[in-house]
Amino acid sequence: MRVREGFTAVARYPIGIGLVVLVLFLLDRSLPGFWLTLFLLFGINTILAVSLNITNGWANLFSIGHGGIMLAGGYAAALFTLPVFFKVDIIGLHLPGWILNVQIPFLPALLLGGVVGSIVGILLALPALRLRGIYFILVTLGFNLIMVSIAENLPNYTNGAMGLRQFPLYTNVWWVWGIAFLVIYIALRLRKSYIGRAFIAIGRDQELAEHMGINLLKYKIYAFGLSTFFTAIGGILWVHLILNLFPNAFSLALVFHVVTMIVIGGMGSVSGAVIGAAIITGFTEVLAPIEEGFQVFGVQVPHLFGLTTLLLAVVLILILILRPQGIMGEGEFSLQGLRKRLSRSKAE
Amino acid sequence: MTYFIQQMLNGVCWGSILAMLGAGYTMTFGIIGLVNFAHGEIFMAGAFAAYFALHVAGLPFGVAAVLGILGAIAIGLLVERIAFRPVRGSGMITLFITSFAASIGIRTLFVMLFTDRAKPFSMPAFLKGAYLIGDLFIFKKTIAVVIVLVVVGALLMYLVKKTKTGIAMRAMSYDSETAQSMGINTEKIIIITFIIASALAGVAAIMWGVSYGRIRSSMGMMPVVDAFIASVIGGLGNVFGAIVGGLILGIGETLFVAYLPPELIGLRTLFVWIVLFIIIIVKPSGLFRANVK
Amino acid sequence: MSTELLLELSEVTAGYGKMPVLHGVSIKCHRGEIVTLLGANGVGKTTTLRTILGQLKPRDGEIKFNGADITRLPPHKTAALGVAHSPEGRNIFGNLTVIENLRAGAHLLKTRKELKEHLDRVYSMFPRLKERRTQIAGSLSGGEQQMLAMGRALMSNPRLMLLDEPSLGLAPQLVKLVADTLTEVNRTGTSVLLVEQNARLALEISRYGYVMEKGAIALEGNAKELGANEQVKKVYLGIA
Amino acid sequence: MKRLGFLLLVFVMAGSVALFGADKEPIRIGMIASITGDAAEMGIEFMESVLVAVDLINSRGGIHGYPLSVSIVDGQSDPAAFALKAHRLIDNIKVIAGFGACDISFATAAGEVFQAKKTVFTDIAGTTPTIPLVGDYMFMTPIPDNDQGRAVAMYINDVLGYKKTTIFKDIASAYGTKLTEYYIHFLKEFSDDPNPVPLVVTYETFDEDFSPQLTRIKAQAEKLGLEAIVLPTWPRDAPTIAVQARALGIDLAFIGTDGVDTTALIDVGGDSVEGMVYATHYDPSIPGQPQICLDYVEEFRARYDYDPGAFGTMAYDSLMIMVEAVKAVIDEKGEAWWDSAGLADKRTATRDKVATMTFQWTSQAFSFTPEGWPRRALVWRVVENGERVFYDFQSYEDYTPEGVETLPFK
Repeated sequence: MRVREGFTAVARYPIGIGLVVLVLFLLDRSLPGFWLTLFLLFGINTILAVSLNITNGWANLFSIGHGGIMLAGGYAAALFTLPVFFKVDIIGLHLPGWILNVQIPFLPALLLGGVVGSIVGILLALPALRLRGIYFILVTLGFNLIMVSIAENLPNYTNGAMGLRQFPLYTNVWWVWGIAFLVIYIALRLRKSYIGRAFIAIGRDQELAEHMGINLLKYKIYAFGLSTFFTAIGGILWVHLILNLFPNAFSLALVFHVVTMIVIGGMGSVSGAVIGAAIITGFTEVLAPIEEGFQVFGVQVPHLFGLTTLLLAVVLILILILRPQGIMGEGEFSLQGLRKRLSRSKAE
Repeated sequence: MTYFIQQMLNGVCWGSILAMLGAGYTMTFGIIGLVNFAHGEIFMAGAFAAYFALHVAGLPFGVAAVLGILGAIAIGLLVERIAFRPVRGSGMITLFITSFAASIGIRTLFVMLFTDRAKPFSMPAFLKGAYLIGDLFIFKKTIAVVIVLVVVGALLMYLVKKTKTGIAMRAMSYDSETAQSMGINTEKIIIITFIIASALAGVAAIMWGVSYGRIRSSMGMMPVVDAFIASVIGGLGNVFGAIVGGLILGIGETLFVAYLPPELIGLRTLFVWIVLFIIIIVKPSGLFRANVK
Repeated sequence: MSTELLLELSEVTAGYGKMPVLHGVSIKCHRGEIVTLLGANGVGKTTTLRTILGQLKPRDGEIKFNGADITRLPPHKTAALGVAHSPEGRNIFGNLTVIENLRAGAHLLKTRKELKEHLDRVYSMFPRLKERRTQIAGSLSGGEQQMLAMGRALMSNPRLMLLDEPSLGLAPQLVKLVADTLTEVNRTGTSVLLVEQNARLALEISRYGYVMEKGAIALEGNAKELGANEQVKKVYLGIA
Repeated sequence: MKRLGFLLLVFVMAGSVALFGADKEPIRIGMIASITGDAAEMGIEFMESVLVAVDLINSRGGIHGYPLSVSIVDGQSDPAAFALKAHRLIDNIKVIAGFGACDISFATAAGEVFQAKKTVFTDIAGTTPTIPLVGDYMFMTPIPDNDQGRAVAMYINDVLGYKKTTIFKDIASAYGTKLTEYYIHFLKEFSDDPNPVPLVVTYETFDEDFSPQLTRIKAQAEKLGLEAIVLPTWPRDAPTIAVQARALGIDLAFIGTDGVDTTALIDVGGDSVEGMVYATHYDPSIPGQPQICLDYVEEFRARYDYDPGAFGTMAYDSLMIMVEAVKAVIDEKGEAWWDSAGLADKRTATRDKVATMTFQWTSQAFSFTPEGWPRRALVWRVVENGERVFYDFQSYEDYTPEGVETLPFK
C-alpha cells in the first residue's frame, strides 16, 4: 500500500501534532482580527468542503441542500447555547421549559446540533437517494428552500425572520481547526477504509457497486449521515463566530460557494477541498481593496463594488475551462509526491 | 365564483410567464443537457433591453419588445460562448457550476452598471384596462399574455415536432455523435437552441414587465428556480410539459395564496416543493414523456 | 466496373487518449465497389470507420474522399460530402418515430421532393418500415432497428456507406435481406465499406477485402482470393 | 449614462481631496453597506448619500481642519462579510467610528465586532429594536419598529381616521414582520377595537405577483369595511403592490412606512401611488433644519437627479452623528490631544459623545436614549403630482406620551 504523507503524517507523529498546535497558538495570538476571522472562516469552510466532498465528490450524491442541514443544526444548537434571558425576556420563544431555561456549553451543543443535522440529512436522504443526477440536485435544492421556509414560519421556535442574536462567542482557532483537522483525518482514513472505498465505488458506477455486493442504501445513508453531521457542526461554528442566525443565513449562495470549493479543488480530493476552501474564502476578501477604490500616484481609482464577485465568477469559469478536473484532480497532496516532483524537476 | 375565476386568471397570468421561462429552460436541458442557472439572467437582460428601449430611448412598444428579445438572445449567446462551449462535454456538474458562475457574474455586472433599484416598465396603452363582466376583471394584459403563450407555444411545438431543425435537435439530444454522422451540424443546433431558449426568456421578460410593472437587476434569481420546477413537473426536456408545468405551478401558487389562511401563506414554498417531491418520486419522468429528449 | 478511387486511407494512425489503436492503416475503395473489412473483435474496425467519419481525429496519415482531403473534417462535413454511416449496435434515435429517424437521416437533403423520393425508395426496400412509420423507434424489434439504421443511412443518397456489423444478432432470413439490400444499393451507385464478422456473407457480396489484425492491415486481396486463403478460411470462415 | 458621469465625478472629486489639507491626518470613519447582493437596493443609496456628505464636509474645511475620509466597504448582503469588513475597518483602516447595514442580521454581525473592539457603530436602516442590545457601543439611527409601529398606529387612528385597515406582511423580512406585529398591537390599544386589522395578507421577499393577495383584499374589503392598506415593505414592493392594486380596481388608501421612501416609489408607482401617505424620517421642508443638511439635499439632487429618501438621509444622519461627535471631542479636549491621543482613547471619547450629545447637523436634532434608540420625530410625506412632499410631523413626545407602553421587546 502506498503510504500517504501530508495530512496523515501530522496525525501520525506527535512532533507533527505539536508543531501544528504551536503554529495555531502563534496564529491565534498574533493574527489581527481581520486575518483571524478570515482564518476561522477558512477553517469552517474547510470543514464544510471536506464533509460535502464525502457525498458530492465520492459517493456522487451531488447535494446542494447542505445549507438546510446547517440551518437545522444551527437552530438546534442555538436554542441551547443562547442565554436564557434572551430566549425568555427579549424574544420570548415558546419552547418547552427544558429548552427555554437551560444554557449548555459548546461541546454538547455541537454534538447535539451535529446529530440533529445528521438525522435531518438522513431523513432527506431516504426519499432522495432513489433519485439520480439532476433530480437529486433538484430535491436537495428544494430541501434548502424548505428549511428556510420552515424557519421563517415557526416564529415561536425560531423567532422567524428576525433571527437569533446574543450568542456567546465560542468559536475560536481551537474549536475550528481542531474539528477541521479531525474531519480531514477522518476523511483521509475513510478513503483507505472499506466504507470509503464503497462510497467511491458507488460514485463511480452504482450498478457495478451493487454487483460487487455493496449495500447501496446503507452506504449512501452512511455517506449522507457522516457528511451532514460535520456540515451541521460547521454551521454551528459559523453561528457562534458571526453571532447571527436567521432563516436566510445559509443561502444558496453559500452552498454554491462550498460546492465551488470542492469543484475547483478537485472533486473527490480531500486536500483539493482544503485548497478550494482557501481560495474561495480568501478571494473576495483579500481582493476587496481593489473594488473599494484606492490611490495610485495621486490618482484616485473609483469604487467599483461588485468587481471581486465578478472576478470570482470569471476565475471560476476559467479554472473549469483550463483544468476541469480541479486543481488536485482526484489525487491527494503528499510530501512524497512533492519530493518526487521536485527531484524530477531538478534532474531535468 | 367570481373570486375563484378572478384568482384563476391571476394564476394563469403568472403561470404563463413561468411556462414561457420553463419552456426555454427545458430546451437547453433537453437538447444539450445544460441545467442553465443563467437562464434567469438572460431573462433579466431581456427585460433591461426592453426597458432601455421603452423608457430611455422612448421607442414604441413593439420595437422595444423586439429589442428586448434581441437583448436576451445576445446575453444567451454570451452565456453559451463563455460558460458552455469551452466546457462542453465535461459533465453535468461542471456545466451546472459554470452556468451558476455566469449567473452570478452577469447579475453582479448589471448591479454594478444599473444598481439594483426597481425600474418601471410601463404598459403600452393598448394593454391597459380591463373588460368588466359583473365583478370580474378580465385584464387586457392577461388576454395578451395568454395569446402570446398560445401562439409562441404552438410555434415552438411546430418547430420541435415538424421541422428539420426540430428533428435534428431531438436526434441530437438522443445521440449527438450519430446525429453528426447524419450531417447534422451540432454546433449550429446548439447555437439555434440557445437562440430559441433565450428568445423565449426575452418574451417572458416582456410579459413580466407588462404584467408586474417593475424590473430589477436581480429579478432573474427566483424565477429561474420556478422555471426549473415547472420543467421538471412537465418532464425535463419536454417543451409542452414545461408549458403545462408552468401553468400548474402558477395556478397552484395563486390558489394557495387565495384560499389558505394568511398565516399559512408563508408555507407556499413548502407546499410547492412537497408536491414536486411527490411528482419526482412517483413519476420521475414528469407528467409527460419527454419529447425533446 | 469503374476503377475511379472514392475513398483512400493512407497510413492512418489513430487512437483514444494515449492508446493508439490503428497503426498505419491503408484502405482503398473504388467507386461502385463493396469493400469488406474483416477482423476479430477489438482489432480496430469500428475505430477505422470512426476515423473516416471524423469522429476520431487521426494522429498521422491521410484520408481522401473523392479526391478531397477529409482527414480532419468534422463528421457533419464528411457526411455532407456523401458519406453515410450505419453504426454498430444500431444507434437509432430511440426517442423519434420511424419516419422522424428517416427524416433525420435526410438532414442534408434540400427539397421536399428529394425527401419524398428517397423516402419512397427506402420504403420500397424495407416495406416493414412503412408499416411502422409512426411508431417510436425505440420500440422496434432488433431486425427492424437494423433496417431503420440502414434505411436512415440511405436517406441521404450517399456515395459511400459505412456499414458496421449489419448482420449482428439477426435471424438468417434477415441476414439474407440485408445482403440483398446491399447488393441492390450497390447497383444503384452507392459504394459500401462493410465491417462484418460474418465473413462468409461479406466475402460473398464484396469485390475486395481487407483483414485487420491488431490495428493494422494483415491481408488484403480480391474477395475470392481471400475466401480461398487458408488462414482466412481457418480463422474467419471456420473451415478447418 | 448617469452612472458613467457619476464615476467621472468621483475622479474629479478625488483629485480635489488629494490637493487638500495635507498637513493634518484625516479623520477616518468607516461605512459598511450591502452594495451588492440581495440588499443592494438600499446600499447603493447609502453610498451615494455618503459621497455627497463627505464632499460637503470637506469643502467646508473638514472637521476643524482635519479632512474627513470615509472608507466605504461592501458587506455583500452576507453577515460573514459584514463581520470581516468590520474587522478590516477597525484593524487595517483604523477608523474612529463606523456605521452601516440595513437589516438586523447585518447590523449585529458588524456591531458585535465593533463592540468587541470598543468602537462606536450606528446602524443606518436596520429597525428591529433589539439592535442596540449588542452593547454600549451600538446605536441605531432610524426609529425602531416598536416606536414606528406605535406612531403609525396612533397617526392612523387619531389623524387619518381609518377604522379598519389591512396590512401586507413580508414574512421573510424582519422589518415587515416586526412592524406588522407592533402596528397591530398598538392599534388595538388606541382604537378600542378588538380587531382593527381584520385581514393580514402575507408575502415573501422576492415575490413579484401580488394579485392573489390583492384579489383577496378586494373580495373582503366591503365585508370587513377596509379603508386602507398599510405597506411596511422593502422599497421595491410598495409601489409594485400599489400598481397592481389600482389595476385590480382597488381604491383603498395606501399608507407606507419608512421602508418605501425611495425614488423607486415614484418611478415604479407612477399614478398609482398618488395620494399615498407614508411615514419616514425626513423632508426638506420641516422647519429648523441646519444649513448643511439643506445643502446636502440640494447637492444630492444635483448629482443624482432625485431626492434622497429615508435611506439616503439615514446614511447622512449616521455619518453626521459621527462627525459631530468627533468635532465635539476635539472641541472639548483640543487639537493637541487629538493629535497625540491613542486610537482607543479617541474611539471611547467619540462613543461617549455619541451617547450623550444632541446632534445639530443631522436632518433633525435628536439624541439617543440610554438603550441606544434615537429620540427623533417621525415625518409624514405624501405623494402629490409625482413628487414626495411634506405632509405632517409627529415629534418624539407626540408619539411617546407619558404613560404609553413602549413595548421594547417580544
